[in-house]
Amino acid sequence: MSLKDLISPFYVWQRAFEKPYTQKRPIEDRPGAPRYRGFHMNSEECIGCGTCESICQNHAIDMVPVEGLEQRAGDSGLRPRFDYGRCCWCALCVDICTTRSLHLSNHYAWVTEDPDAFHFTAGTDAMPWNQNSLGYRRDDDYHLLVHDRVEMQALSAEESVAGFDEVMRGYTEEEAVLEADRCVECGICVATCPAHMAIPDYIRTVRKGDYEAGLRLLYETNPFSSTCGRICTHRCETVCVMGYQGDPIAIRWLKRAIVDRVPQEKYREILGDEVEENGKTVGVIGAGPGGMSAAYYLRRQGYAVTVYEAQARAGGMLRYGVPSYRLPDNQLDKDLEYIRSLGVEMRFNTQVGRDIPFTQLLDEHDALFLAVGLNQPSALRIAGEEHPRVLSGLRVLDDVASGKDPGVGKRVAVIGGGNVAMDAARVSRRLGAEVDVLYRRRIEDMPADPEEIRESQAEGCTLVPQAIPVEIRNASDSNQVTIVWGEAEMVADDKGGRPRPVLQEDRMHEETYDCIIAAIGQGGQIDFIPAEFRDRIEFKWNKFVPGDYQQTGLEKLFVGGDIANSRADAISAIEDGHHAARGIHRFLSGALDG
Amino acid sequence: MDMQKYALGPLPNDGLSAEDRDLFSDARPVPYEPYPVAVVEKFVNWVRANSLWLLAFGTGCGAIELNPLMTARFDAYRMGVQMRPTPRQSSVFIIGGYASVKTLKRIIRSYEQMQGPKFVVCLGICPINGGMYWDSYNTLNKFDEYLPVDLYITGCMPRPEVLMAGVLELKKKIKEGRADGANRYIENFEWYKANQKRVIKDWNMPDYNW
Amino acid sequence: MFEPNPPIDLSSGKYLKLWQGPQHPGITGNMSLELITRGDEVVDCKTHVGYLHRGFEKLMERRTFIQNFPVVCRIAVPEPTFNEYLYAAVVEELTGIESPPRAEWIRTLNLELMRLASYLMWLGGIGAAFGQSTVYQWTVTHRDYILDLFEEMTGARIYHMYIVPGGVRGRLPEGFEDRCRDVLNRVEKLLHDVEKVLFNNVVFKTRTKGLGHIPKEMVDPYGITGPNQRAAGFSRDLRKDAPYLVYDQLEFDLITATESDTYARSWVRYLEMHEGIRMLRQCLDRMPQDGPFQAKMPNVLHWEVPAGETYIKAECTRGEYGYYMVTDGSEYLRRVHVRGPSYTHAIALMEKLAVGTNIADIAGLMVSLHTYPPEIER
Amino acid sequence: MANAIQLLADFGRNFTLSDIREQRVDLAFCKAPKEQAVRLIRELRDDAGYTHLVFLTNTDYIEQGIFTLTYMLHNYDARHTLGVHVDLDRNAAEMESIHNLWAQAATYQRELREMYGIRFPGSPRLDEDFCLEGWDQIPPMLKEFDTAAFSLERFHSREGRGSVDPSEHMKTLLYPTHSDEPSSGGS
Repeated sequence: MSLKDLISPFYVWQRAFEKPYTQKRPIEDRPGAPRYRGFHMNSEECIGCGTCESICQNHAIDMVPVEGLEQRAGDSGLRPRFDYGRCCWCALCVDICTTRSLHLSNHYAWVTEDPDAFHFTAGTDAMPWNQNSLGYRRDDDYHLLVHDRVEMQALSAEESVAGFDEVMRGYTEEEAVLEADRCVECGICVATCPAHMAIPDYIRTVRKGDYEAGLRLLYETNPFSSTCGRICTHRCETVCVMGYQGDPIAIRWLKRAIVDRVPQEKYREILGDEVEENGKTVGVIGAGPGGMSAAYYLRRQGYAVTVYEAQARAGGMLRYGVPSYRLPDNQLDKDLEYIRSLGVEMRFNTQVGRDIPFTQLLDEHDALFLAVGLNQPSALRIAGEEHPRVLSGLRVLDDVASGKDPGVGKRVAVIGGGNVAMDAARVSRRLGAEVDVLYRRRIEDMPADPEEIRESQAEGCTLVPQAIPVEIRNASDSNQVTIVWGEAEMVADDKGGRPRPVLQEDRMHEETYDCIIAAIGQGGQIDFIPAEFRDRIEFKWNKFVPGDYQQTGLEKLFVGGDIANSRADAISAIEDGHHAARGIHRFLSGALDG
Repeated sequence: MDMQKYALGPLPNDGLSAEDRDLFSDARPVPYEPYPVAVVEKFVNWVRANSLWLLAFGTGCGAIELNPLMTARFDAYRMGVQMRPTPRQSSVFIIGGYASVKTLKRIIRSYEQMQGPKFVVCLGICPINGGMYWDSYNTLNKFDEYLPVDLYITGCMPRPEVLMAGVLELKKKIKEGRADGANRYIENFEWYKANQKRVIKDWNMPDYNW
Repeated sequence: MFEPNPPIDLSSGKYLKLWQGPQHPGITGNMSLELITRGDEVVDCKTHVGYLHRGFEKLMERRTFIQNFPVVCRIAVPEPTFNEYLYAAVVEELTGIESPPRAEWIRTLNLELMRLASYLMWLGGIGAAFGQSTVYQWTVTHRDYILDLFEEMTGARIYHMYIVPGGVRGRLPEGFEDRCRDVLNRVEKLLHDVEKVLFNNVVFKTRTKGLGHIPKEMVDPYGITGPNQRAAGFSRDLRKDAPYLVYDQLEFDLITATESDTYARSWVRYLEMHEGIRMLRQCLDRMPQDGPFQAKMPNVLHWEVPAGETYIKAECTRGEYGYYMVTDGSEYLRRVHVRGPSYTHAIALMEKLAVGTNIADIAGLMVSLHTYPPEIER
Repeated sequence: MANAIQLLADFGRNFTLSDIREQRVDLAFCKAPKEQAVRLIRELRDDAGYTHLVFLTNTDYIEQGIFTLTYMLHNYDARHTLGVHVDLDRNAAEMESIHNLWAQAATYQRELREMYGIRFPGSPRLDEDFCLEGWDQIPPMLKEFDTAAFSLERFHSREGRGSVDPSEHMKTLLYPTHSDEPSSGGS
C-alpha cells in the first residue's frame, strides 16, 4: 500500500468544479435526432399496398379501410394501422414502403394508463407528431427492393424492320426469375386488370419455376395467355407499386414466360379440363378474344358451344388487327387451338344477318353471347377523304395478315395515335415505305402503348404530333394524294379535362404521299339485330350497354367485347366473355333472373 | 380455478409443501382505505407522489435505460425518485419490457412483498401486447392479466426522457388519487391469481407473500 | 478439474443457502446465484439463468431473413451491434453478397464505439461493485454521450438496427466525425481520471488483487475467451488472429496481463478502451467519404438463402461472439445458434471461481468476468 | 488451411468420416458416426490441437427423422475451426456426454436436453431446469412445436386488431361479382 494509492482517489474532488452533466430540462431540450426512429407518419402518397404489413416481423401493422378517402386507381383504400404494443421501430416498413409515403418522426413519448390505447392509423388519425419534420427516412442509396426492370432481349430496329419476325424475344428462365423476384405481391394490380387475373400468384410461380401451376392460374381467368403475354395493354403495370420508385414489374412478359415454357400438348393434362355435357347449347357470335373466352368457360361447364364467325379464321382483331411481329400467328393459334380442342364447334364464313338470321340463332340456342367487335373504320370527317389513296388502317393490317399486299407505296402518312395507327405505320415500314404519323395531340397523349410508340420511332417512323388534318386533295400524280394539315396548340381545359388541341390557321402544311392511312378508331355495326329486339336492348353511340353479368334486356342475349365496353382491348373482351359465361351459367341454372 | 375458495376463507396456499405451509400467512390481503377526510388524503397523496422509490429489479431489457435515468445526466433523484434494492422499501415496480414466465414468478413475489401504496409501471411494447416477442413460448403478452398496471410507456427502448415523462404522469395520477392498481389487485384477487396460475405451472409459493 | 463442488449437507446447520438474484442489487442483469455459505465464505455456487429466455433461436426460425435483422440485436441488450454485424456477416457469406468497403469501415466504427460504450458501462459496474459509485456516475454519463452518437448515426440509442445484411442503413450524418472526436476526447480524459480514482485506489487494489484467480491451464478446458483469457497471459484476439471488417488495416496493440485476477482483468479492459479510442480515431481519419454503403440486394420480401452452413465469430467485449447458421434454401433459416462468451463465463467458470470467495466479493467477481445473461439464454 | 483436410484424411484412417467440406480456409465440417464421435473429439483435442470447444448445438431435420449435433472445435495455433457433425435418431436421441472434456459442455448438454429432449447419460445436473421452469409441453425447439399458436393460446393477444388484404378489399369494393362460384367449375 503506497501513499500514492491512498491519496489518488481524492482526485475525484477535482471534478466537483466542473460544469454539471445534468440536463436541465431533458424532455423539452432533447428532441430525437434528425434521423431518430420515432413514431410513424404517413403521407398522402400512400396507396395502401400493405407491403409494410408483409415485412413487419412483429405483426404490428393492420391494413384497415379508411372512411372518406378519394377513390383512386391503384389505391386499395386501406391504410396501415399501427399497434404500439407490437412495433419495435425497426423502420423496415419505411425502408420497404413502395411509395415512400411512410416515414418516422423524431417524436418518442407516449405515456398512458390504458393498454388498449396504443393503436392509430398513420396519416389519417390526428396524432401530436403529425407536423414533425424530422425523423427517419430511407436513405436514397439504400434499397430493400429492386427498382430496375430486367430488360427483354429484342431484335434491333434494323432487324425488326426487315421482316415480320417477332420483335420481343421473351425472357430466359433466369431473367424471368429475376424479374418475378422484384414483385412485392401486394395485389394492387388485380383490381385494375380487367380480367382480375391472379397476378401476384402467377408471378410467384415464375419465381419458383413452377410453370404448370402458373398455367393453371392463368387459365382461371384468361384463356388467351399466350396472346396477352405479348400484346396485352397491361393496365396492371400502370398501377404496379414498383412503378412509384422504379420500373413497374413486367407483368405481361412474365405471363408470357409461363406460357412459353409449357407446350400446348400438355395443356389438357395440366389444366385438367374435363367436359361433362350438360345438354344445353350456347351460341357465340364472333370468334375474337371475347367470343372464344366465353366459349372456353362455357365449354368447361359442359355447354355445347357453337361459334359463328364471319371470317375464315378465328381470332378476330387479334388475327386481323395485330401484326405478326407483335403476335406471331402460331402463338395466337396456340390459345385458340386449345379452346377448340375442348370441343367447341366453329362455323367460319358465317356472318350473322347475311348467312344466317339472328332470330334463328336465338331460337336454336339456350343463350347467345355476342362479341362482334368493332370493324367499321371511323371516318376522318374532312373533305376529300373518299380519295382512293386513302386507306383504312384496319384494311392494311387485314391485308398483311391475310398475306395480301396492301399497296401502300413508298411514302405514307398515317393519321392517328392509337395502336392500330402504330401498327399500320410499322407494317408500312416493313413494306419499305417512309412513314409520317400525324397525331392531333402530344406524343404523351397517344393512346398507343408506350412500347409501340418507342419501337415505331426506333424503326424509323416519324411522329408528327399536334398535327390536325384539314383537307385531302388530288395530287398531280393520280397514284398519289395530298393532305393539308395544320399545327395545333394545346389549350388547357377550363373544366379540368385534358388539354385540347386548337388548330392554328396560320401554320398550315401541304404534303403529298403515295397513300394516307386513316387509323383514328373504329365503330360497330349492329344492323343484323332485327328491329323488334332492339327496343329491348340498351344502346349508346352504336354500342351495347350491358347489365349485370353482361346480360341485355333480351334475356337470352349476353354481349361483350369492344362493341360493349369502352376500353376496347383484348383483355377487357376476354373478361367480358368470362363474365358473360358466369352470367349465362347463372341464367341457365336459374340463379340469374332476366 | 375455484373462485369460491378464496372468497370464503383463508388462502389455501396449496402450492406449498405441508411443512412450509406453517411458515407463510394464509390471511387475505385487504384493500387500502383512503383517509376519511379528503384534504388529508390529498396531502398524503402529494407526499407519496414526491417520493417514488423504484425497486431495483431489471426484469427485462428495459433495465438498460434505468442506468442513465438514475445517473448524473438525467438525474431522476431530483424528482424524488431513487432505486431501492429491496421490495420492502420500494413503492414503484418498473416492469422493464418483456417478462418471461420464470421471471413473472419472481415479479409476483417481489410485488406482493412491496408495502402499499405501490404502483406498477410497464416499460416498452412487450408488456402491452407481446411486442417483439408476441410469438415467443416463454414471454407474456398482456402483462395486465397478471398484475395491475398503473401506467404504460411505449417504445423500444423507451428513452430516459420518456421514463421521466412517465414518472411525471405517475405523480399526477397519484396526486389525483387514481393510482389504485394495488386495490384493484386485491379486489380482483381471484382473477389475477387464476391468470397467474394458468401460466406458472409449477406454483410452489404462497398465494400471497406478506 | 471438472469435478463438481463437493456435496454439502445443508441439514448440518453449518451452512446457509443464499439466493443472490434475480431481484438483488449485486447481480449483473436478471439472473441468480444460488450460494451456499459457511460464515462469509462461499462453499458452493450454482448459476441460474432463463429469466430472460425469449427463445430467439426458435423465433428466428419462423422469420424471414430480413425480418430477423431487427430481432438479433435484442439478444445482447448492452451490446446489440455485434449481433447485427454477425448476423449480417453470416447471411452475406451464405448468399455470396459482399458489403462494400465504405460499409465495412462504418461497421468497424460502429462496433468499436459499441465496445467503448459497453466497457464504460462495465467500468461503472466494477466501480460500483467495490464501492466506488462515483465512477459509475461518470461512466454511465459518458456512455450516454456515445449513445447520442449512435442516435444520430443510426436513429436509436439502444437497438440501433443499423448493420443490415448487405451493408449499413445510411451514411454518417453531416459533421459526425467532429462530434465523435469530441466525445472520444472527453472519454479519454475521463479514463485518466478513472485511473486515478479507481485503479490507483487502495481499497480497489486491496480487494481485487488476487480475487478470482483463473489459472492458465483452466482457460481452454473452460472455454474462456476475451479479456478474461488475455488477462491470463494468452495473446489471443480475433481482431488480430482472424481479422474481419477492416481490423487488418488498423493499428492497435493486443493487451495482455499475467496475474489473471480481478484487477488484471479490469486493467486489461481499461487499456483496451484506450486501444479502442485509438482505433476509432483511425477509422474517423481514414474512412472513405463516398461510394456505396450497401451491396446490390435481391427483393428482401422473399429472400431465399442458398442451402449451407457456416460459423462466423467476432471479438466482442466479453470474448468470442459467434453465429452458427444452417440454411436449407428456403425463405427461412433452419437453425441458428448464437455463441455468447457469457455462456461459459457465467456458469461453468463462475460456479468454480465462487468457491472459497468471500460473499462480499461475489458481486465484484461476477462483474470482473463481464457477463450478460441475455446472451446465455437467448 | 490445406492441412485441415489433410488432417481429416489422416484421422479418416481410424474413423469413418464423411461429408468433409471446407466452408472457408479457416472453417471445415465433417461428419462422424455416433459411436466414434466422442473418441474422435477427444483425439482432436489431445493430439491435433483443437483445445477449444466453441459450442455444442443441434439441428433438427424433422423430415429425415434425425438430429444433427454439431461440436464446434477450435485450434488456436492453427487458427482453424472444425465442426464435427453427428447424426442421432430423432425418436431415441441419446449421445455420449463430453462433460469430462470441457467444463462448459455440461451446460450445453443441459440446454439440449431441455430444448430438444436429447439425453446425455452421466452429464451433471442434466435434468435440472435450464431456461424454462414448469414447462409442460414438448421441448420447444423441436420443429413440430408451434410457438406462435402456443403463445396465442396461453398468453393471449390484445383485442382490437384485424387486417384486410388489399386485393380482397378492392375486390369486395369494386368487382364483387367477378368471381367464379365454387360450383361453376374451374380447375
